[in-house]
Amino acid sequence: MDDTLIGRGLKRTPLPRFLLWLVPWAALLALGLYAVYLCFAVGLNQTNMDNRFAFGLWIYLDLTVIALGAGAFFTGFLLYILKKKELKAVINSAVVIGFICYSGAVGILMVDVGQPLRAWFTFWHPNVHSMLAEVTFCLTLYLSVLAIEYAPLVLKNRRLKEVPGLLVLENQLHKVMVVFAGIGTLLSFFHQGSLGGLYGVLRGNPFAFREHIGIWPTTFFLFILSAAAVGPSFILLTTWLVGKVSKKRLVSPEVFQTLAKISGWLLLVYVVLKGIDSLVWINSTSPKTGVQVSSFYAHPPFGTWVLFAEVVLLGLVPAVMLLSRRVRARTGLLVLAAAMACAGVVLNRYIMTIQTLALPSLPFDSFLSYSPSWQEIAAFLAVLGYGVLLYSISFRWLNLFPEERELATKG
Amino acid sequence: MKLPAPVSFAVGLVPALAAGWLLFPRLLYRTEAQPLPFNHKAHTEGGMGCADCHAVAENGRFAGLPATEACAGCHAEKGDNAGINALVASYVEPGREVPWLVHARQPDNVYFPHAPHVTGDKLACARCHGPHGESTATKAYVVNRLSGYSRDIWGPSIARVGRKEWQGMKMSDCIQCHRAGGRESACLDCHK
Amino acid sequence: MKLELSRRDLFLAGGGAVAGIALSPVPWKLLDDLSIWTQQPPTPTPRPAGPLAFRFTSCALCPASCGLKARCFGAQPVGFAAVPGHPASDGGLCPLGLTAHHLAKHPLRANHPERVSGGKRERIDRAAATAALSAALAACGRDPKRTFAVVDGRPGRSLSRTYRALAAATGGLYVTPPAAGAALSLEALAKRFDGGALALGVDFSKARRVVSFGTPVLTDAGTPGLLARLRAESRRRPAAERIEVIQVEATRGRSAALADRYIPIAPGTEAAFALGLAHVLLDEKLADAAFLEARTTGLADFAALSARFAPALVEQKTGVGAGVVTALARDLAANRPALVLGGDPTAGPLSGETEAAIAALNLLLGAPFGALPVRSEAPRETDGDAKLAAATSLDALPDGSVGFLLLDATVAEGMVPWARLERALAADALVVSFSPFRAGLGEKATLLIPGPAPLEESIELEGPADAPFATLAFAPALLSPPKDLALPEEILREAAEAAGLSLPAPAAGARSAALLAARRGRLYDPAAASFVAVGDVASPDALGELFARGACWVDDATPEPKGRFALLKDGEAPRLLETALGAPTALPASLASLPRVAVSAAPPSLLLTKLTRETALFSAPAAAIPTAARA
Amino acid sequence: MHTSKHTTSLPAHRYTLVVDLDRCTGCGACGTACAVENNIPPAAEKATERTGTVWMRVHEAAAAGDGPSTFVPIPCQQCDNPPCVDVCPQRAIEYDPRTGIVAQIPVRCLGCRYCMVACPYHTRSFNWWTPEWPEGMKATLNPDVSIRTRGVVEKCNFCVQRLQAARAKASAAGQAEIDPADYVPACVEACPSRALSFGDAADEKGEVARLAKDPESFRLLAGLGTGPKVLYRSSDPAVRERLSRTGVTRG
Amino acid sequence: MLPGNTDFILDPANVIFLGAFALVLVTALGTLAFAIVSARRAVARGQAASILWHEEFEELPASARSCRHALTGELPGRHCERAFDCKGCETHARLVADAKPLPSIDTGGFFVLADRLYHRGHAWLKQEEDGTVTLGLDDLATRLVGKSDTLDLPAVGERLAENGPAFRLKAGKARVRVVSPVSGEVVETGGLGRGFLLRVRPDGPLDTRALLSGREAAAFLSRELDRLQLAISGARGVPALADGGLPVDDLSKAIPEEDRDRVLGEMLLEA
Repeated sequence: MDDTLIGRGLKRTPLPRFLLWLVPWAALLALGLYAVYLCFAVGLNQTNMDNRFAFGLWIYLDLTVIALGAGAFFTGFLLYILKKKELKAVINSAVVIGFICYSGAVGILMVDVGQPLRAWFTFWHPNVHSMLAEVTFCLTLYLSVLAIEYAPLVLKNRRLKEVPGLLVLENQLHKVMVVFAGIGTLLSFFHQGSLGGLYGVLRGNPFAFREHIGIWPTTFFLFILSAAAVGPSFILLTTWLVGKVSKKRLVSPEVFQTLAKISGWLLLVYVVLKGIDSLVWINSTSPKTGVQVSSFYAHPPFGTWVLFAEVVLLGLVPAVMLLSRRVRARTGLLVLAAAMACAGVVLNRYIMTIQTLALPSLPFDSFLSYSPSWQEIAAFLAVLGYGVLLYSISFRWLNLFPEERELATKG
Repeated sequence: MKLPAPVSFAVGLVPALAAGWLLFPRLLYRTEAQPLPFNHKAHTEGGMGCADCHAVAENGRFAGLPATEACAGCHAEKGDNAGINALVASYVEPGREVPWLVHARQPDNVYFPHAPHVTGDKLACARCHGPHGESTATKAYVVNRLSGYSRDIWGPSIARVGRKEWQGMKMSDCIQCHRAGGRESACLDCHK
Repeated sequence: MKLELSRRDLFLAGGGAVAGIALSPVPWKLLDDLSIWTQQPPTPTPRPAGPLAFRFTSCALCPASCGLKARCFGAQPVGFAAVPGHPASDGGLCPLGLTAHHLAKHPLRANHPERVSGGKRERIDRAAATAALSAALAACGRDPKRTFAVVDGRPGRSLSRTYRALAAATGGLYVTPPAAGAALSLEALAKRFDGGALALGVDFSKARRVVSFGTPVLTDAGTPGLLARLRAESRRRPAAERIEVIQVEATRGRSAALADRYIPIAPGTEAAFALGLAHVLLDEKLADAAFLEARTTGLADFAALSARFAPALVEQKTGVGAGVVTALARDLAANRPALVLGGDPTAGPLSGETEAAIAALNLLLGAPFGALPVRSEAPRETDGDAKLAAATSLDALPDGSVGFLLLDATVAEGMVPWARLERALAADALVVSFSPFRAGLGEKATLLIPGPAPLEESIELEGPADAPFATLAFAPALLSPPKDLALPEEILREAAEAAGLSLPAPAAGARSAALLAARRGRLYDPAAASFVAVGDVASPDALGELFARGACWVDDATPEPKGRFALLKDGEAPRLLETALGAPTALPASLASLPRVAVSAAPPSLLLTKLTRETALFSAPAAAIPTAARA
Repeated sequence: MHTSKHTTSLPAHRYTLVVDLDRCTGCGACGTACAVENNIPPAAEKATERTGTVWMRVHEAAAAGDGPSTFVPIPCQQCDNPPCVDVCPQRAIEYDPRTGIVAQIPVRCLGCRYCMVACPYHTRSFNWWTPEWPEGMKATLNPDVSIRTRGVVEKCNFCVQRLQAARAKASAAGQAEIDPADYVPACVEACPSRALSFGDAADEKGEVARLAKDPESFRLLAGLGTGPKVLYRSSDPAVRERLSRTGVTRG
Repeated sequence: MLPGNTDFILDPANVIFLGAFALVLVTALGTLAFAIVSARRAVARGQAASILWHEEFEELPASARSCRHALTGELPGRHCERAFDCKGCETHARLVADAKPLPSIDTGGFFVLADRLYHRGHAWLKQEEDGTVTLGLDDLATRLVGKSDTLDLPAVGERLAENGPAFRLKAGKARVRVVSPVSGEVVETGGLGRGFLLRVRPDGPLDTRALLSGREAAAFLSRELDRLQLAISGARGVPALADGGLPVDDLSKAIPEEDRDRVLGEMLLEA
């Protein structure tokens, strides 16, 4: 029925089956939108956040998806700036995933703030010293850039490209894509960093506060690096997953190798720097404020194992795995390593968001707990539903994997 | 015949400009009637000054509009003036306050102390309120439908051009004067 | 010529329209106005109801009778501050008082008489309410088994006189709530005096050790913040002048948490603990020998009794270590003046035996006439030749005997438990409350005839019974009551007249006259922050003016009377022994978590949910029961 | 167009609150007076200790065992080096270089709550509910303080409306400086045990300046270098040691 | 933020931060505007067809992009780099033999007619005496499309661009366009039964250097047969053409329905 929308030579499941696949995700999205409606109409009392846990699941989600969505800018950077041609096979998918992650994050952020109608005040009265202002500026701009990067994919849809103007526009956009890749890299560099800086600048919180290099805390750089490191891993993971779900070969194995190697090296560098940063923090930054780092890990279940898990188990181990040729040779292990790398960043963002807030600061404070309300979880899942919907539609009607057709013909 | 491009463009431009400049202000504002007519001039000619009704108290607080009690000091009984009769009948006798619509009304979060301006800096009332005291009738209260504040806050011209010194009571007007006088202020100097 | 319109023209015109709108005021004016719109508060801040003025009055919500400095715009009070130097409260004020101006508009406020039948509230008019009252009054006169009883929380007012007259006319009872908490333990001590009627107060400023058996001395008892302030001030003086508070209590409430020493004790074993202290004091000859010699009787009998309470036995009974008992007794003896108080008004009275043990301890420590000074009552008008019923206690009400119970608006459930009143009611009894609230005892009434809310009536407030001096604070009304509100005084007189009862005329200004006539004490003018001697007040009018300004009368010191205290009354020893050797009792349930709510007749302002709901401080105190009590 | 407002020197006035912990009984009068003065609404039905709007919160700092507790009233600490000002993305928080007051401007706030995360004293409240008063109670609201909407962050501004009124009064009397007696926050006025005192620490001869130098005075979380202008005092060295510590050794 | 904003502070931090963002914003918008303007300009200049063709050509599999001189064996396995535009091709200029028309050739059952010039997109062109040219589908494509197809021919007066779409056709699920070998204006539309599909008046003098004829065309067709075989065999589970056997009249029947679109697209050079 929608054959004329599906790229030539691409095998896609029949439309009814596709629509059936969309139903659960659309249901998630609908439930989430209802939760969002509640938050707008009744207020943020619908969440389980409170004055002490002022950030919750949503900010955690934002930090996480933006880190994972870093694949978009980093692949673009590798492809257009560093001319890693083989990554052409995944750039389209990376852009779509990036767009989903960023638009989802911005959407959730708009629900998360108490007065969304005043959100534009940030642009009109910016406090340039605030990491959050930097995040807001970079995020909105970068989301626009992602939309521009998304546009050629849409314009190249089989049906749309029959309109001469659109195809020409696609062609012209493609020609200037290097500029957008550059802008995207610059913006991503700053907002990934600023998201890290968000916590690193918290002078009042010795658990989060880090030494500054120039005007930026070390978390600024660590976030950039960790995002760049797991971006390719996440692309690898999603490409593999899409391949599994659609039962297709989408990219040639060399692409996975390239992604894994890049991810592995960056992760290794990140782990080393994170290690150094942690040592400085443990021995100098935190003690200077009068707090021994051990006190941060005195509240079960947040023991020192968290630090170990983050840096070694889900940092160093996947880095070494990704760099090992023998691991890379086996898809199962390769995917496991990529998943571990992603999990490492997910854990890092969790610690930065949740443990930072849970820890006591005043001498008579207690360690706090927080569990999100169904509304928060539903809104969270709505982003997932939205992502799967948009990705599924894109996968069906747009040519996300240029190599797919050739690989299919090869049999 | 094909229309030349500038003509086509103008076909859109001109009505849009007209709508924006002429129709929009009409839609944006609505006019409300004051509860009573009031003749400032008749009062000031009788030798009264602004401060006789709009005084700054010893504790620095501005009294704003006089209470009905103050009006009743002179207008306790009906006479031959319809306005005064309405005042006496509707407000003085039942002991109600007159719900004047105040052109200078500012948003809730604005704190404007008259004392530093009037007593401290000796600014004339007319500096901000204009030649209000010479009016012989109450000015129609034109209110912004969206913000809910008088058009006088913005000023008569929608473009805010060609305004007289006293026209406009937006924060930018306050700041303009403060900066000119080298009086830097913190937010909470003028907000509450 | 045919005009050809192409898509291009449409685009151009559209572009022109966009450009036109962009060049018009629409975008930025809309943005500006909408941004103001997004900043509008949901509730507009009220405009001042008039010029700013400060007025003084006193808080009638609890017996502390604190001075209030009200910040008013026109007639509308918007906030209160404490009045430093006020003789009754000296800057004391609690959250209840700080929110007293909310109560007149409390959601539970009733403005019209309401009849309750079958759980349903039905608004009735004033005539119907008066008719119901007069019918009930008449019925009480006819049927001797259905008595009329009136409970008055603040005796001594003009309305109290009407109550007493009504009780006398119907052969009913005029009931006043019993002393509670520390006042009760003082009363128990005073009753042991053989030199005539005696009233004792507490002067914390003269004490160096305060032992409290469950009395929330640092928080909710007496004048807010007084002891805490005195204690803190003493901490910066030499060690020998410091005040320390020892809280002996089964639960660790806020007062216990604040005490210098908190001694957890098995509930109901206070008497054993007090006798243990007495044992050590006598055994080690630490008691105030001079005071015992000059001012007490029965020392030998008491010594024989207390000798049985060696610290080891006390430890067994109370769960408090023997060493702790000995050390505390020595500490008290070494740091006199020391005083002992007992009882929490919110947790029911202590047993008479416990009060006896506490009284004996005070005597051993020589507390009376020092830290427990003699005080007089504030002058009251004389009864004259009017027929007025005398005040009786609750115990005078036999079960099932009351056909018409009248509850004054000042009676708090914490003073007179509803369960006790309910027991006294006959079948189909009429319960009338003058409370302005559908809350507390007002909620129990079958006929609610709401009177003025707090701050709506001018009232004279006698200070708490445990203050060192008598005070009489004047509380001029800050608010005007609703226009058609039926005043209890008026409605009662109408009903009495309808029932054919004759009441003496109201004695207007009698209290002022009595005050002037007594020529005792001084009057504090809060606006001027100065005192004027009563003798210097020229006329009742001048006094009235002071009243209107929220003045407060304070008594002079009362001379020490002659007489002796009985350490043991006749036949008391066996009962005391039995109680002290008895088993621990169950933990008393605390009535309220919010300070003073239990002793206030009005419901707390909704704003106090800030404390009860939005802070963790005012939840019920955690039980800290010693091991011995659990077994 | 003008140049930076940021200054490195200390402000001309340094309004400072001194809390004598020896005196505090945790009665809640300060917080109640604060709520009355600052038009803070009654608690919403489902509000809790952690979701309520409380500008002046009293914490109980328990000692080990049955030792006496200390009750610690904590309003905004009005830091001289506030960790919150720089994190706000749209300048809804401002440090007034003339008074040292850290001002929260709720109408500018978008409710991102980053400042709440940044503040180690937990003195901010987010309006999780729409502020609501029963109809009759609205007349008792303070006309000098504007009401905040749902979804914004608010906190103690040291009753700055009283400073404004004091300034206006001084202006009316032709004076340049306010009478210190005219500027006393509501909590200070209400405290029954006079645990709170308030004044200008820049006034070297003033009581507050003297207390600030007193060895019994300390600051909460002094190790963080935030420079609070709320000082705490205790005659008990153990309390001082316990409360001036940064961080919790064991939860 | 802007000077109109009352609380704007002119300090280095603001200048750097806002300046940087303004720069990035201007760059992004400028680039976007540039892309849109150049796209508009290209469309106005009639370059759309060429751009489309070049984009499609880039995406063609290597086998479809071989140089005409590789088809004839003159050059070993060379791929065309000019999107079959031989006019400016140096290699072509060097190698081009005499363009004398050869008689019609039967190559494996397909006829290469002497009076036609063949485009690599399987359209033929015939020069008519009145200066117009007629266009049609070559033998292979005709059989590939089969009988039951629908043609979507441009209207008279529409313009065709060399290598731009000449017309579209549908065959079952397949939907494919045929590339025009010439630029010009459509003057008459034909039909399947009329010997031609379009009659076009070329723009300016006809340049047929990019078109094949004679032996070249025969070599092209036989090479296309190989490609077809490959394309069909690529489809899973489909029997290939009988090895070496003559092509059937209606080749379309040999292609499974679900592969028709792909195979047709591949053969008619539409990506």
